[in-house]
Amino acid sequence: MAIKDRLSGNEAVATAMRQINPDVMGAFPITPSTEIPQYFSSYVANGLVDTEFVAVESEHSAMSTCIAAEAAGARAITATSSCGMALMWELLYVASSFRLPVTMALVNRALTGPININNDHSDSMGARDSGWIQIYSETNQEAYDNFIQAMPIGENKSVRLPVMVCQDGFITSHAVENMELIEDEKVQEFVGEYEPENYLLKKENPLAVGPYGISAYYMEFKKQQAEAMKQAKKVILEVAEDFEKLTGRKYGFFEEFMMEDAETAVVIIGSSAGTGKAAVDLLRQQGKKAGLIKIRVFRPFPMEELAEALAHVKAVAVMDKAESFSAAGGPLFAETRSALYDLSERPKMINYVYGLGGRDITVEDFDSIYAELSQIAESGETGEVYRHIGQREADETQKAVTYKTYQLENNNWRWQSNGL
Amino acid sequence: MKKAAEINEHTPWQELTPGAEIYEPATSKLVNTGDWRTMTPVFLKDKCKQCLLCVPFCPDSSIPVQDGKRGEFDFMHCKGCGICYKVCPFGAIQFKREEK
Amino acid sequence: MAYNFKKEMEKPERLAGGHRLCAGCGASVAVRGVLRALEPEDRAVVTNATSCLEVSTYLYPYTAYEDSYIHSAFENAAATCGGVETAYRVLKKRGKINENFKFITFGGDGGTYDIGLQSLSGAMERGHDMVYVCYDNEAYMNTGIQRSSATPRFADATTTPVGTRSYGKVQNKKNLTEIVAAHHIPYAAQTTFIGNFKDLHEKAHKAIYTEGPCFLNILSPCPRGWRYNMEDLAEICRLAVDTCVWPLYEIEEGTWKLTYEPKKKIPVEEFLKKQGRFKHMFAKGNEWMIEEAQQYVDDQWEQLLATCQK
Amino acid sequence: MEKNTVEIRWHGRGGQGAKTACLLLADVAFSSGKHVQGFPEYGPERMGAPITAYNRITDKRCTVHSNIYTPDYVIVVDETLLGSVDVTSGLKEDGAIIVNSEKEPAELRRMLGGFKGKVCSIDARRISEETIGRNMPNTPMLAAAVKISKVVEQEQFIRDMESSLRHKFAAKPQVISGNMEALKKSMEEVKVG
Repeated sequence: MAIKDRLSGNEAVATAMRQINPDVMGAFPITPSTEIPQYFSSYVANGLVDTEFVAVESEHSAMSTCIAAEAAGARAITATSSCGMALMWELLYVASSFRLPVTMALVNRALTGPININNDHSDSMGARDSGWIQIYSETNQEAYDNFIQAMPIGENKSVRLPVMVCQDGFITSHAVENMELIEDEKVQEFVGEYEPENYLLKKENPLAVGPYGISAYYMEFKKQQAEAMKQAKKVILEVAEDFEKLTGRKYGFFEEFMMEDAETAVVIIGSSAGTGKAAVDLLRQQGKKAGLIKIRVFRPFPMEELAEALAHVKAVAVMDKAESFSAAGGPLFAETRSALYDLSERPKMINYVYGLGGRDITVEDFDSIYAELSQIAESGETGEVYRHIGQREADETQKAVTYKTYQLENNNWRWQSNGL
Repeated sequence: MKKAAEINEHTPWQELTPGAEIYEPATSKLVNTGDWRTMTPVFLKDKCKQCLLCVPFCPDSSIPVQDGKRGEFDFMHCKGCGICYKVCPFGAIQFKREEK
Repeated sequence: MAYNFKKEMEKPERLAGGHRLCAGCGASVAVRGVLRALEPEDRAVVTNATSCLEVSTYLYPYTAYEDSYIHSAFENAAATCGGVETAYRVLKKRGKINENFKFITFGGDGGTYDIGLQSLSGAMERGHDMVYVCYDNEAYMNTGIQRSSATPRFADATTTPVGTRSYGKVQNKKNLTEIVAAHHIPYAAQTTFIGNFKDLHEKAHKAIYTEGPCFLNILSPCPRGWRYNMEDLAEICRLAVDTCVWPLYEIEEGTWKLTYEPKKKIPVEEFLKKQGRFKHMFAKGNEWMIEEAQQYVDDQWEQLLATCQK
Repeated sequence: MEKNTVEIRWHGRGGQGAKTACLLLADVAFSSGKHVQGFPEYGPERMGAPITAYNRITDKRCTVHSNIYTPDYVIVVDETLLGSVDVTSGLKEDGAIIVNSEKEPAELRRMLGGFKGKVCSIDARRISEETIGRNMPNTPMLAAAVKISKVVEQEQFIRDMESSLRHKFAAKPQVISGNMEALKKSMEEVKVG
């Protein structure tokens, strides 16, 4: 029997961690993921887990600890956000190239410049090429479910890659929502034991990890990693299938919402997908054929599957909650558009960069986006491809989309009412 | 999985150890660093008093000790630095130009 | 246990030949010396900061270590060692392993005095049961002899080159052993290669077999960076010690103790003149450099004597 | 948005417990079988700075993850905010505002710049001091919110609170009774104008 509860996203992930009872957690506090190691420390302090919690002096050392512990034969986890993950950067590559399935709870937050603690995806999107499997969550439930699936995916012998399970800072991490928890013993059974073939503390033979790899070998190791990422696609679906058997909750590379006959669609990642779905519901009530695809797995990127899902759509808006400063669009847009290249008939596509540094996006904003898509579908004219939504403009009438002004006004009000 | 001795610059990616791990001890013994030498130490057994002072100073672990006595240099690994010849108090090690 | 030199020399090697360190390198001498202090029945996991030592002792597929080994980055060797040690504790607690392991890290002065200092401090403060060994060769040798905070004043390094307006490095060497000792760890010591390695061996043995975080700082000359004849390793070390440029001491549970006092303290220039990196100090008109170097060593030595007599 | 969605906005100052009250309301609504969201809005707020928190309470799961701009109810935990924050911004006319104040609703209405919906006042400070023994406006504000918004059935709310307090403060029975009294008193005393 599933356990009904209401937890914040951070608490949900910490609960999954408690149920898994990993060997080692190395973590350093950073908003908004700080609560995760805090909750976990209290589990340690009260004997609910017998994990060794290492309160390191930096995120760099947090990831170093996890890599070392995992190489030593232990299951290691961490949690971080934003600049914390940026400080781990070089070790992200180390973990994946060493083929060590470290599991990270990433609570997405904007990167500094200026410092900002709120949500966007610039941290994980920047790390998209670091060789980690990236799974994103819309809700607290998904953050919990994804974390429980992470280890069976990453530790699979044909994969052996680290996994980051992402959720949106504050929007889900600090928001209480209804959830269904799985019983502790069922989680443990699902996740299983970590049994690497070789590890530093193995009795039978020593292990040497982390060599200097000359050019004669380096390329081969990268090819191995690339193949492991391909294997991960298969394993992600297998694990999702097992998870569905356990919970009834279905997961794939992405969720298709009202896509069957959709003429316009939004492709999006994370919590805003829920807001987008609410907009789709309203549009459907008005008889408009709107749909939405929420990307769950960004690494490996489900290219063929996504192309197939979008093939019949007339106009697509890809929503990026991260800038990549390519002067041509965000990272999700680049990959989605590339995925569609081989289709004989391609939908018209535009890109919206939205929600940076916690800028809110509402149902009404999605309404405007779908209206814009309908126009593009009808006229066949895409207009400006690379767009931003939600920022103030000197001349609001010049915007590609009539952005609901009330939100700007209300944002102004929000700043005042939050002592900002 | 392949052993280090079987791995070389022709090994395809499918056969390399995953994550560049090596599961055996001290595989560097396979490497011939002896051919780096331009100068070579010569062990004069008769002059040696078996004080063993040369042993810990060898950067290449190339002075084997057995039953309290040092043996001939491990010329597969000795790089010919000459430290041993300098620390020997009894002139039992000569340092000569390598003849190839 | 008294130091039985012959017996120690008979122990099986834990660092194999065939590594790619330079001929005459001090780093491998340090590693051999430390690993020799392990009891044969104990196993070890060796951690390494990115360094000359690392790129030379585990060049795929050739590891020079008999024991397990991990290197992951430059500035995180202490955290990495702490991570392995943590895994050991938890796997032991959970009954997954039974063997005894010791945890030893090697970092150069770059990875220890400079970029890895935070990680070192963190690991020492957290109290992992490990030994951090700095093989100090007084510059970033792996990247080509750039100055570090361990480089002594006046040394000619590639980022403190001697020139018409430069006399080499401006700053004195950082006293890392003292900084580490300020973490109030159970054991910290300085040593180098002299005589029959008794000093190094005993310190390494204490460090390995004292519970908690321990630290060894080993002066490990680099013939290329210091520009001396590579066969002169022993002499260079002897001079460093007898000039009191590199005093040998230990701090055990807060008690400072000199482990070697030169019978006759010899002038610093004896140490300097053997090395090309100090050559400019002997040019006409630069006598003040030698005087100041001597003055600095004298001051440091006096301070150390006072600390040890307390 | 689902028709039976109730959206609530809380105004308070850092450290006063508006966030806690918001999460408590989510708790009690959850206990009564509702789908809930309770989320504070985060900036680098410190003690004393104005803060906002939100609740969405629905029968079916609400997927919207944006802030709330047109709430059904606004709850002001600190009366002094009325001067500095436009607390009725976006508040629906058929909704209500509940203010922690000893003032009469009519007097509060004059301070609210033309808001036409219900104005309620509750002297949470006095009630908490009388029942719990110190100024803890949370509990009375929560009770007033439940009474006015009817997001939870009152009797059940009282029962749920009692059991949750019993669970939380098993070792401190006096805390339980004080809080329970505060709840009841608040429900009786909240003034609607």
